[in-house]
Amino acid sequence: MVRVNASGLHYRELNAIVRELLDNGEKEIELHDVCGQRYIGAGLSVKDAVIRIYGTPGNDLGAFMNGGKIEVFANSQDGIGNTANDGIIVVHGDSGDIIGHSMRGGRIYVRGNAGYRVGIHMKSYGDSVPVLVIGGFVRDFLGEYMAGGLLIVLGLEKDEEGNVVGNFVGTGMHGGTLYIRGEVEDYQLGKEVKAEEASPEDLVKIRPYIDEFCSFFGAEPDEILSERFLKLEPYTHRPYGKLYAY
Amino acid sequence: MVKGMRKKILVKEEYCIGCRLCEIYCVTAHSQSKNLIRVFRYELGELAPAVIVEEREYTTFAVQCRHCEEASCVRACITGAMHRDSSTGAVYVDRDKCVGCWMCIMVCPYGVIKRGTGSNKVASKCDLCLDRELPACVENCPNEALVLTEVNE
Amino acid sequence: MRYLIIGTGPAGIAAAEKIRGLDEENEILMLTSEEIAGYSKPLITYFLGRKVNEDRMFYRPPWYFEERNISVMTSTKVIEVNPAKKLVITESGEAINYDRLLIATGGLPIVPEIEGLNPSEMEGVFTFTQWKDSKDVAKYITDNDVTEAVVLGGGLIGLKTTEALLELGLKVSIVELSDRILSNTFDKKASMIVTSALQKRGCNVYTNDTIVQVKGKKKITKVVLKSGREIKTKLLIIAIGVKPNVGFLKESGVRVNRGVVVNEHMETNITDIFAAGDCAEFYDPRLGKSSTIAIWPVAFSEGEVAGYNMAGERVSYQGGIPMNSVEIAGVATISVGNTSAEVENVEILEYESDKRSVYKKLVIKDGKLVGAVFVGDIDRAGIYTGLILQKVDVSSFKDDLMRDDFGLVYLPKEYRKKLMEGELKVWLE
Amino acid sequence: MAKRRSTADFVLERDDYKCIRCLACVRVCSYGANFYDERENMVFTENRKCVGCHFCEAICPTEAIVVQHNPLAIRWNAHWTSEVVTDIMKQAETGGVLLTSMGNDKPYFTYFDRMVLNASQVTNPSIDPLREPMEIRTFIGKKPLSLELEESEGSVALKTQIAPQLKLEVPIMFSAMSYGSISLNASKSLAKAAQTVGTYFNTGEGGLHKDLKEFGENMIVQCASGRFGVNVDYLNAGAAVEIKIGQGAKPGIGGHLPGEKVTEPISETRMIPVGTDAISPAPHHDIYSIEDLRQLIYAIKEATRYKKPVGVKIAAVHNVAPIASGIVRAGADFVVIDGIRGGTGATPKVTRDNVGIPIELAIAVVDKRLRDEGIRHLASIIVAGGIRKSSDVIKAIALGADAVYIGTAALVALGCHLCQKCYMGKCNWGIATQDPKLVRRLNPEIGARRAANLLRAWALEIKEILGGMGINAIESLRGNRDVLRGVGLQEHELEILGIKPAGEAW
Amino acid sequence: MYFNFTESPVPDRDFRVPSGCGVVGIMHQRRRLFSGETIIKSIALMRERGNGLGGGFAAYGIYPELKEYYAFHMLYDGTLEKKEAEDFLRERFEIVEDEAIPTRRVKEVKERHLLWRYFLLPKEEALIPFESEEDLVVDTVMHINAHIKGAFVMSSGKNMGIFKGVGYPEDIGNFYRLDEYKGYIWLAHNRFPTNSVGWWGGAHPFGLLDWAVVHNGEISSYGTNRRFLESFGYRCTLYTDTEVVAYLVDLFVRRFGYSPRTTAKIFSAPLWQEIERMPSEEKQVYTALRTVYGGALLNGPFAIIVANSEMMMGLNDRVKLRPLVAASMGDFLYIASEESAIRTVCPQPERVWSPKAGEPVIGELVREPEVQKIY
Repeated sequence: MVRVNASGLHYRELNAIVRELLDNGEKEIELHDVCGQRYIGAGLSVKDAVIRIYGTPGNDLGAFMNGGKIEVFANSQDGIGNTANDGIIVVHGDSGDIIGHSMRGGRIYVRGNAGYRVGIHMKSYGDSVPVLVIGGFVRDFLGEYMAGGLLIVLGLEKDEEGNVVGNFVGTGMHGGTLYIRGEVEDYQLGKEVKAEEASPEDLVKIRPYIDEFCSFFGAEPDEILSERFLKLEPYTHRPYGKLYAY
Repeated sequence: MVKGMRKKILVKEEYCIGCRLCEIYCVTAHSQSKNLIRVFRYELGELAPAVIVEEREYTTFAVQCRHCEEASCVRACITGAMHRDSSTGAVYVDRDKCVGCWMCIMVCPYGVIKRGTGSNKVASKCDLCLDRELPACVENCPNEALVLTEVNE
Repeated sequence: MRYLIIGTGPAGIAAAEKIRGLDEENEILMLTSEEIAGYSKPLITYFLGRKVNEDRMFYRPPWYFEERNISVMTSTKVIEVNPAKKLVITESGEAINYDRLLIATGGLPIVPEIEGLNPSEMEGVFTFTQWKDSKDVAKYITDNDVTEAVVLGGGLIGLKTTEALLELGLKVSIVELSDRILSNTFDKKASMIVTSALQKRGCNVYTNDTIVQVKGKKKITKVVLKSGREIKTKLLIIAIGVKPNVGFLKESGVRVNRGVVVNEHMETNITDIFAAGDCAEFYDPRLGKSSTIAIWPVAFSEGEVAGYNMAGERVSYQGGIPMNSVEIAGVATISVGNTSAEVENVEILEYESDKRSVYKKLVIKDGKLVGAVFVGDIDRAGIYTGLILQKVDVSSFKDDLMRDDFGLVYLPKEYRKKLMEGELKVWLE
Repeated sequence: MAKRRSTADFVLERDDYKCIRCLACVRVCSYGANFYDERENMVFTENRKCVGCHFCEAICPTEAIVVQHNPLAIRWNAHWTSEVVTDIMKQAETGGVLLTSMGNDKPYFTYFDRMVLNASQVTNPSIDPLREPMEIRTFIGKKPLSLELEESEGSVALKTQIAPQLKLEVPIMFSAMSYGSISLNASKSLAKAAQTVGTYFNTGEGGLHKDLKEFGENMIVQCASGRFGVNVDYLNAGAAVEIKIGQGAKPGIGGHLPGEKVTEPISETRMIPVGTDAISPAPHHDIYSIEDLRQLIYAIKEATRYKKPVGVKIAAVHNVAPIASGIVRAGADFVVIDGIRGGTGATPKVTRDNVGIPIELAIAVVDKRLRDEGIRHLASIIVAGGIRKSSDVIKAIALGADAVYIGTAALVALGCHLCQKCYMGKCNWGIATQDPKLVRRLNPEIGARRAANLLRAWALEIKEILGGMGINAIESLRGNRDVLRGVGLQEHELEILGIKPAGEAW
Repeated sequence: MYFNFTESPVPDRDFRVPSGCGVVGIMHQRRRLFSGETIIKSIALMRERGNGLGGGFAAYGIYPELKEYYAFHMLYDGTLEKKEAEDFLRERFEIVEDEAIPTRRVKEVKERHLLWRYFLLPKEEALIPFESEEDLVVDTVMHINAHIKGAFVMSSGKNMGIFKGVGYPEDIGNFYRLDEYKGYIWLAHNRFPTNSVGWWGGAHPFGLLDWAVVHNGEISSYGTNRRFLESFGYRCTLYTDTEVVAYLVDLFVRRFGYSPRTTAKIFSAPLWQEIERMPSEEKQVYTALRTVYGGALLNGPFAIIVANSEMMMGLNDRVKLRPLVAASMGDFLYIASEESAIRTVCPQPERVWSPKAGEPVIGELVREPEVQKIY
């Protein structure tokens, strides 16, 4: 295990240090006094590496990540896991906007709340199915353009109006599945999605991720699963098939 | 066994577009007039292409005599009509010698020897158009799915 | 060093060609008991039928041997081989030494025991395996105004001879012991098509029958069949098959079963003595049995293998299969491999078109094609031969095999690719 | 009669004397326009199905076929053109957005054709490019303003670290065309040509097919809003990364590859399931502002360890100059500007025909703006959008570009006849299609040879012109607007282009 | 900046005049002063290379008593312009001395201008916005030449001066009474402009600070070079391709501190194929130089002689399209368009050679006890 004091380091310096450590075979890195440094763990591909971050990391944490684990012991900012392919990001706090953008694999767990466009254009391919679990509430455009993967909002905390999600949930969605624990009004949904109550089989499907969430943040899986979950899926994989004149 | 360079037509089946132009150019090259339109109008009955175009769904390719190094047809020929030309390395059929026993058809694993049509009922096959710079099928293949190569033996 | 080859048939010539291709230096000497070397035996029926003139009889032209520095001694019959001294003794008492010897003496016609028949004494009775036979028959027909003939044996030679006699305008009767003509290679349907084509041309075909008696004093006048039928004839051709011509090896120590037993390199049990063609019996180590397949391509291939090995290049023979192509009474036919349905566990695919007189049959065993018959439409038959020889598993495209447009495009891509790139070697490896 | 049959755009004429009934035309038409009547033993054409791609004409062995415009498709009218009327009919029928393909075909001014080049006469010698050195090698990437050198007795050492560069043997690259919008054989053709000539091709936003990996050293990988096939391996697979913000044929809008075109291999490269729509959002949803662009640029630089130039492609729009300036200041190593004539596999016609500005003006203003701001060296300028010939390349470079991208011209080299029906996926030439029957029509060996030939020919012509100007290195042409003169341009246009009218001396 | 050609006061200043020429440079590498007669004789031999539309000289070491001050040689259309320029000069400099440039009446030279020289000392307060004194001078020259109509700075260096005008150079030399000056470096130029009108300011040498350039040929890359210089704050106002050479030399040698040799390698960059053959480190340097300074590559045919108080350098283009001959005799270094121009003043030089394309001939002052350097 190597500790790095990030205080006063520019992100290029910090990330260069992290990369060098990883290149030299280091598997466990602790970054202390992080404050705003961007792109930590960008392109991380070492499957068994762990980066623990103390302090608030900058945007695009774990962008293009392809393996390994990043754990943030604070809030995180925008764009975590941007276009990630694999790996795990765990945030012991809130997160910002567009987290998990275009993610194609890997898992992101946020204990608290997240911002706008969470999981936008998430997609899946073959065996790789991205999973994004938010403990609290999220803002508008959850799962916009979503093309694959699994997005779970637990609603352990509710927003100012008492909602767990904002408006335009799943607008343009054409793949993947959204699970929301709590109530969602019709007007909150995008026109491309249909909502129904999650079946017991669905709950079995998401159970491992709830378990993992709880293992990080210390909640009780059964308690979480005891409440009603909504399942949102797109009507079609081809939302814009009839838009054009040939 | 002939040693040295031997011309060979490579068949790149992934690029054959199935237009069958090789057939008509083959026929024309072996016609009297050597003119496509005249062949179509006056000579077609007596001629058959020595190239065979096979088609199945989107896969198509043209195949003609491979002029095998160890040619089964030469082995099986009872008259010596089917022979390998020592200067070009190509396998020819001497139409005067052939008696039409079809032993060659029986053994050719490519199925590219035909029974002659019309009055000439002897074995008929690709002669590599050795009187031309390029075989007619190769020269006129619009997608270079047929390519003349030289193999060193 | 001298390579000595007894026999100038396809096996002998193929061997000589191969040797010369690999060894330009050493002497090659070929012996034949016949007066002429380099002619093609299968053409003797065509010669009789006047489809082929004397010039075109030569499979390899007379100057061919000289050009390749191959010596030929004609009218030289070998009567003994002495491996200890590496000598062969000819009928005239000449002793010819060799360093490597190839026995490619081919076959001798089988003459059955028939009452009243002593071929050497009775005129008008012929076997038909040499050019001389063909010339003799032709002369006999002319000299005696022969208009009708009987052919004993409905096999390949018999039918080809029949074809020639029909060409000459004779009325021919075929007598065949089994239930159908071409019984070795054809099933009933195929035989029927050929039979009816023959009948259409005025030919009589007597099956399940044989000749039990030959009548006539100096010249034959009549044959009596087992069924009691009597046929007047001035000409009887005996064409019931051949046997390996190996009598001269009795004292040599060369192992002979039916033919000279050879391994995959065409070697006999005695060093430097090889055998190939109709006189040889190939012991296939993979099958654990030996057989003689008396057909041209097999003889030629065996000759090549012998040639390779005699010249010092180690090449193995893959083993041949019976096959034949013959056009009888205007019907083209091809049969390849094991075509009988009687074998166990085989699957038969058939195609028949009365209108076109077309019949096709494929025999599949253990997922592999083992035999094929084509009558009337023989186009692209060789593709099937290839599949048989290469032992390709055809299960995946079995349903396509009988398609009208069946061709290479239906073969598995890998096999086709190898085939197109010329990687496959048929016959030899 | 509200519902009517559409009028044929083309008429196919077949000379029956020359037609030998080989039926090649019948076999090859993917639109099924040609057919054979066995009873009449004649070949006919259903003109309405003909898209004017000329494939049958090209394949006909006896030149029996001529494809012509239908001269009387609609009564002639300068305002209500045949195109306008046909479009209205289509929309009345379907209620949909009109789709089209390839670049803008409207008769907007082509400024390239209104600019003439200079040549040496007497006062300086022309150079014979066939025998004397003529250098057109070009480097793309960020350059320092000046170099720090360490000079000692007779030797010079470099202290400045030069940012990663792309080395172009000809200042022409193949612009982004995804596998999906074009066939794999088309991609392979361009990749191989780029390798042969020593330049680059661009994957477009379709991800990377495994067969193209071997061309990595000559490849620019694109990262677009859909992020299809984008992962860290992809970013590192090429020699440079291009972030696509916009495209000349469709500025400001996204796009999508319809699910039916997402076949097995396409799904593999795009990394999405077979049959689902591949939607490229209009914006990158992680870029809502210029500082977000900087964020993505540096995310990619971090992920590729600062080893590759990262560029940004935009469509040329009215405020292209300040945008380009912003992009350079955001850290891009090259800026790609795609003009209004830029091509595409599919775009709404209304966008293609009406949005954007001509590339010539865009080059001039961007180059000037970057120079005025003293940041021209920070990024190379690559221009695209309707570059048709070597003189366009020369003029673009003289106006200030470092290199050009060609797309349509490259496809024309591969056989494209600009029928503008790419979006139908039935391209007879095997270019804009995924139909295995059609894809095989483009033999990549031929394609590569032809595309490389085109570059070679243009390179020769560029050298010829440079030699005529008495210049033997392309550096001396770059931004050298003195070699350009305008013909028939208005004063303000000349001013924007930064050139004098023809007739004026130095 | 793109220029606005409608505003230019002098009609023939509007054009960049392509010209063919003859050049000579003579240097004594131990600063021995010699009279202008020598170079006049030398340049006069190459009369055929000019057409009487321009001739000029640069001389170093001519003002030893005033060598601390910037000597400005000015060309005025009239007294109004003179006043305007002087007002501007006074804002920035203390005018230590000024006088008319002495001339004599020569019938071949039709004088059109008021010729004046100043010896200037920069004012402290004027220096504040600039990085250096030199930058102040450069800016002043740029300003006068670009913005004060009818005024033109011919030279602006210390202890040196440029004398030029329309006419054959020997007449111009005579006109400026150069036989009365003594210097240790002399440059001369004989001009053959293809434009029918010659302009005094457009004649060579071209100068900035103590740089002087004479040039034979044409810089075909002028447009590119000009734009390159613009990004470093230089304003090309004369539309003579020679000025870019002066500015480029100023940029690389004075501002960047590159050696004359490296600068020459930027101007006449090695071909890519030569660079490919270099050892890797050298290759890296030259690749970088070409890549970064492509805009400074001088293209087209040229032979230039550039000098300052410390050195003189002759250079021609990469494929040697213009002539250049060098010779040395003791401490004298000669560079000229023709060997005969050297032989006429130095009949038996110790060494005569033609420099390779793109290879500079550099003569530097010898600082005792060092040995002289000729590359």
